[in-house]
Amino acid sequence: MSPEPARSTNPASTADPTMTMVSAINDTLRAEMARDERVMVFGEDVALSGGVFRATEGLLEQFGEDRVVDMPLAEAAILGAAAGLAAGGMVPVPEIQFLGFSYQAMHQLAGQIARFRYRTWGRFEMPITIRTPFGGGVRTPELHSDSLEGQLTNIAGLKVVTPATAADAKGLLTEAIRDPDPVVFLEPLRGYRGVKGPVPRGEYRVPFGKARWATAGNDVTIIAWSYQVEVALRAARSLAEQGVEAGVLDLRTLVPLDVEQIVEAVERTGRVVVVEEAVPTGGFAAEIIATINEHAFWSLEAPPVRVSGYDTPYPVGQLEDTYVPDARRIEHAVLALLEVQP
Amino acid sequence: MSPEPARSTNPASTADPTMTMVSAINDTLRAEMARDERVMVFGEDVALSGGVFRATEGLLEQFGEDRVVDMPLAEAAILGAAAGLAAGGMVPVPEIQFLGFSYQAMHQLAGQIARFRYRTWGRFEMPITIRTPFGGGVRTPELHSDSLEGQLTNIAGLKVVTPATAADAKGLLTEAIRDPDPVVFLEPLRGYRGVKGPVPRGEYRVPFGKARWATAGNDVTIIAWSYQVEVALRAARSLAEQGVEAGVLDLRTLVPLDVEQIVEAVERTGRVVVVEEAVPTGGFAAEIIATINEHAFWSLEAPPVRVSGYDTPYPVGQLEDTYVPDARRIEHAVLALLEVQP
Amino acid sequence: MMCEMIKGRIASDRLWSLQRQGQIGTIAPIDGQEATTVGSTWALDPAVDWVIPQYRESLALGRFGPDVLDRFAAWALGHPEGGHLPDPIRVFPPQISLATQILHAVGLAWSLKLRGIAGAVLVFFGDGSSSEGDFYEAGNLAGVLEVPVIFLCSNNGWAISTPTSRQTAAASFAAKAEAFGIPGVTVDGMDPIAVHEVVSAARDRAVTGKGATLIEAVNYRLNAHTTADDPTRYVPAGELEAAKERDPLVTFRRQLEARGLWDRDRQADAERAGAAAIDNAWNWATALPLEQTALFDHVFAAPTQRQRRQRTDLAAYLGVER
Amino acid sequence: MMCEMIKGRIASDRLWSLQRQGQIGTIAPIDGQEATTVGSTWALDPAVDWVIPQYRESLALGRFGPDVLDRFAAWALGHPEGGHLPDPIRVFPPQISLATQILHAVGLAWSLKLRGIAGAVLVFFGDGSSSEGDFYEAGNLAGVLEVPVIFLCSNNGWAISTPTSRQTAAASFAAKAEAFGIPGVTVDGMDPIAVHEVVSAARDRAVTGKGATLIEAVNYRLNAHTTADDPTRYVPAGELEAAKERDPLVTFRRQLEARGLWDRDRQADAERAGAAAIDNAWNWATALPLEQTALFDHVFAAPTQRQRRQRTDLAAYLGVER
Ligand SMILES: Cc1ncc(C[n+]2csc(CCOP(=O)(O)OP(=O)(O)O)c2C)c(N)n1
Ligand SMILES: Cc1ncc(C[n+]2csc(CCOP(=O)(O)OP(=O)(O)O)c2C)c(N)n1
Ligand SMILES: [Mg+2]
Ligand SMILES: [Mg+2]
Repeated sequence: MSPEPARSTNPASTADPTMTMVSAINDTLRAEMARDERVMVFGEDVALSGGVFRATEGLLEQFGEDRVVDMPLAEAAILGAAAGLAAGGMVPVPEIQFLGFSYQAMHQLAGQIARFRYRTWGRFEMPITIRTPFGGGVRTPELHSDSLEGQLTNIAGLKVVTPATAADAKGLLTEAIRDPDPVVFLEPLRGYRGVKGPVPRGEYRVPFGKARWATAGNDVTIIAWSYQVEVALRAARSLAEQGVEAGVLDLRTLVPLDVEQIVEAVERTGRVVVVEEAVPTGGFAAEIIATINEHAFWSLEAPPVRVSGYDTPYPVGQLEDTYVPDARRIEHAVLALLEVQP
Repeated sequence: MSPEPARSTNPASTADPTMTMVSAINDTLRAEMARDERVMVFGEDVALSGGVFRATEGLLEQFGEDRVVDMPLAEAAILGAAAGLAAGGMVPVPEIQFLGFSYQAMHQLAGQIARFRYRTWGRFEMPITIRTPFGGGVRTPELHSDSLEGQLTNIAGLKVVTPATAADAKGLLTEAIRDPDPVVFLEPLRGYRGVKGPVPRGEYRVPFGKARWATAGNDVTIIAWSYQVEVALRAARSLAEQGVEAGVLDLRTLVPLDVEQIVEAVERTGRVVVVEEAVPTGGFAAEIIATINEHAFWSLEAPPVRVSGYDTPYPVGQLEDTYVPDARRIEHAVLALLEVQP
Repeated sequence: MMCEMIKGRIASDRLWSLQRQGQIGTIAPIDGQEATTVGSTWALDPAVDWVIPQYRESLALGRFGPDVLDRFAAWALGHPEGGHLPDPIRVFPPQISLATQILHAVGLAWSLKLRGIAGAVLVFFGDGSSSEGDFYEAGNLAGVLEVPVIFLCSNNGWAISTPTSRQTAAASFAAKAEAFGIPGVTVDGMDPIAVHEVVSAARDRAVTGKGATLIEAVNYRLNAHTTADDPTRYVPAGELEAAKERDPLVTFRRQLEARGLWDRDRQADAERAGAAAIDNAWNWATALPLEQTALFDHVFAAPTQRQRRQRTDLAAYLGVER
Repeated sequence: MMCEMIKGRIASDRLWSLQRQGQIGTIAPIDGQEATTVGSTWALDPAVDWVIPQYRESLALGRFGPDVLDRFAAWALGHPEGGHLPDPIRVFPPQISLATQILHAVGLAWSLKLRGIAGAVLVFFGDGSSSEGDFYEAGNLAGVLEVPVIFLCSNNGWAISTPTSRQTAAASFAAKAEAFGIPGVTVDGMDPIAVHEVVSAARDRAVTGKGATLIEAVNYRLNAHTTADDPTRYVPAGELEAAKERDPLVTFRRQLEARGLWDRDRQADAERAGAAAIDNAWNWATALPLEQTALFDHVFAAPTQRQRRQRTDLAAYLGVER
């Protein structure tokens, strides 16, 4: 499922071991904890059981109960304590079991962690990486699948990171843990085992703010992030069979945003489809379209289009597949967009 | 400071009494509580002291301590209890003392209140109106001035209402309290006493989703809401002196959004400036620009422009005036926009 | 009560195997918590009292009628009707965002008090949920408002893989009532009679205007947290076996038999009835129709113009009637 | 301690009148809470211990050096340097988002424990803040982790216009320690010696690995909530007058004088010193330079490309150097 190396800027080569995203995350946590003893992992069920998705498996055994900690069931406590630990010189890597439960801690995340450096005018930095699964397609109960990028990116002081491949999960998580600022690291539920690919051996960092061409194409640009990159690639493959060359730009990080490559893509293709799983109103796709208007308006040959969820709460299982964008919907949007004549 | 009646669609006539926004709110609460005994007002310091801005003054005396209640200092409790009260048949009008503290209750607001009707598939409705002050310009401490529309509008199931005049404060608050769905009713700090105007006597309702021309103009459209409508009007007056006819469209409600009038304005003027006080990235201005792209792209004579805060937390007092858009910045943006040649 | 406990266990087992067959998503079994759930709800009057469950209890809320199980089956199937318990059933759907329901209970109880209804609200939550701020804010608010609510902490020893020892250092979960100025009681949650007693007492306090009570029912999770969980990874050896000795379906049955109130026939009847109940629920739930455009129903009382447009587009895309 | 208490009051009065002159924004006076603030911090060792205030205490944290008042003056002036207490001053800036600081204190104390530093963290919060979920989550977490933190509830009787009777039905704020499995103590917050004693004991527990303590210091808010508040609207007649009898600046002075440790000269010196301290702080703070483009400093360690562009545009708009 990972982009053909030839067409991809992903430096991982087929010589590298193939891993699922969750094992790449687990390896990276292990490597960073071994490298820097200030790094701590804590959250709900991360230690004894190794995490509900096994992302933290084996860490307790290797690094001990001081650095791998099962916390009481309280998200605000997890993030509020993370802020205090960071002020005390630690490098916290807390887990919020599902992104939807970050709402319980939004006053600590948006109100405190994101502003701590600012309100102390540089004295206390918050090198915190908040790992949390999100996204749909796996029939979870309420609040397990919600995509909240639109809300998180509107919080100044947070970086928002959204890996789409196993290699990027390693490269971006490494970068996130070493970054001196707070990062919300979004892990796609469907990607944990659904995304496999070559992962570079040894130290591997992917800088923030550099998008990646999951596949190239000059007819139209599909902008996506996280698991939707996989979905967009499926659409691109099917479009290719119809002679349409769709490029898929994987943003990798939403904050910071790679405006350069977005602009370059618009200038080259003139037509853009932005894919997100979230509620469209106030979502991040809107920000990308506004950014395109600011920097590449005159290159647009047709109005940028969003393929999103809908203006409803994330629905129950029997409605989920209609809500979450799939390859067919993206393909449909691309073909409609190509019909548009200036 | 209120728009010249001639150019405004505001039905209030100068024959009506002139009021500040806060007294219009106080009167409306009084009227709705008198009209419907299920209506309850509660929050921090709303009863005994009549609210930190006096918005609930006198209600305790008139309606008694069962219906006007000082709550313990806990925002999640205020909104969580509101959900239970609504399920029990009451019509709660809770106050969150400042919008920034809604973060403490985001799991109840976004996770519960906004979804209650949906998750119970229509059994329990949530006729809750959450009144809360927000917005800058008055030298408050942290988290008292933050504009979070970008985040609130991305939460499906919430209506977001933003009055800019004393008359609309009455008409929209009446509508909000009678609306069967949850409404976040945003009251501009600067507007409480800074906005005065005629307020229609007796029952007065302003429907949601109908924007208002604060002032008309065919050269360019300035889209704003809440206190920034006042600021935009100042810019429009100064532009008028330079022969530029700027129309100011007051959205009144962000959800639902009056797409029709936005589209009509873009088709007529071709040039749009969207004003918001918030962090621009992921803000609501981006949504408006995306919406314009979807519905009126071909009418654009120049890329839509945002005049916003900046990608920083809401700053301290000495930096506030630079952060919050003022008439000069709006004017500057309009003049620059008019320079753009297709 | 015995019949309902048996029904709960059978329904739980059935859904468990349906999940294993891939017919439903993750499900949380009730094993070990039947006595707490049934004993407490049997102390309520469905005509005036309310129940707000967490997510395990709905399997054994027969006290409030058979629809509760039907709807729970639909909920497990991911059908939106699963969240709708028809009026006048005084039961909320399962709650996933832990502890939020405890505040809803306080608000609902407050509405009963304001409206002069002589009922009470029973809210269930786990030992883990008691660590959330919402639990404390709810307890504190109930203490101040003196509302008719019964906080029932169903302490099954575990929050997924987190034992109660990692959850709190308090002497007990009941001891937390001190923070609220309300009474706190601990009871054997494996004994339906004992649970029934303390909940009846709490209900009396509630409906006579004496306010809230916190009850800790000590039971044990005799199965995995959910179908997605593997307790052998973290539960200390022997703990489960020891707890099985207290299995309410065994111990309560012995009690009843000793008193000549139960025998193999009754057991067989109860098991048949339980199986029939979950069969009916499953058949009802699987037969529920659903249009994909229903996605937009019940977000608001009336859809916004934007939602109407999205719905129209979706219908066109799916090639269905809107 | 007497000197610092006097300084706190004088600084508070000075800022009050500066606000009245429109030179600064809203400010929360310390009147009545000097003994609690000073008595407790005098039990700490600034070389290893930390203080996390709410928003009233910074006026009297001289135990940690004069910079604290300087920075507080800058904070009151709305200068960003006001939030920066330079290393190695172990004091956090004022906290506005109530109770969030209590969780920060637990995390900070946890880091001390992990790093083997024999220090403690003292965190202040009001009676009102104790109603927030964060307070309970913090207390519960500290109980589980056994970290060196001292929770100091400065109970001044009011949360703006809300009396403690509307805040909780618990027997006392100290009683809430039961919910956390840690000791809870109530002390006369108007008596600096008594406060010093209980905090010293709590600090000993903390640094010897015995964990957290909750202290309720009962004092009284002898002034308005803030410069924006009018207590005559809600404070029952006579309550303030009665409380004034307990004004620590009067009672502690009497104590010291009775023991021959204080006299009019010492009082005059202390008042001069206090006035000088706030004068210096004010002069320092008003002299701080500030470029408007500093708006973008310290959001991140290094600005994003988007922030750099915004900064350049702003500089151009303002016609200044970036
Ligand atoms: C607010 C929130 N945080 C985390 C979760 C994930 N989660 C689901 S069940 C569970 C454990 C709950 O334990 P407990 O309250 O004791 O109930 P039990 O499952 O033992 O019945 C967790 C952490 C959630 N559903 N909601
Ligand atoms: C989370 C949050 N909610 C509400 C407020 C508004 N507010 C500021 S001070 C205050 C009262 C605080 O009372 P208390 O904790 O007793 O401290 P005191 O002012 O009495 O020292 C309130 C409600 C706030 N700052 N933060
Ligand atoms: Mg449990
Ligand atoms: Mg107080």
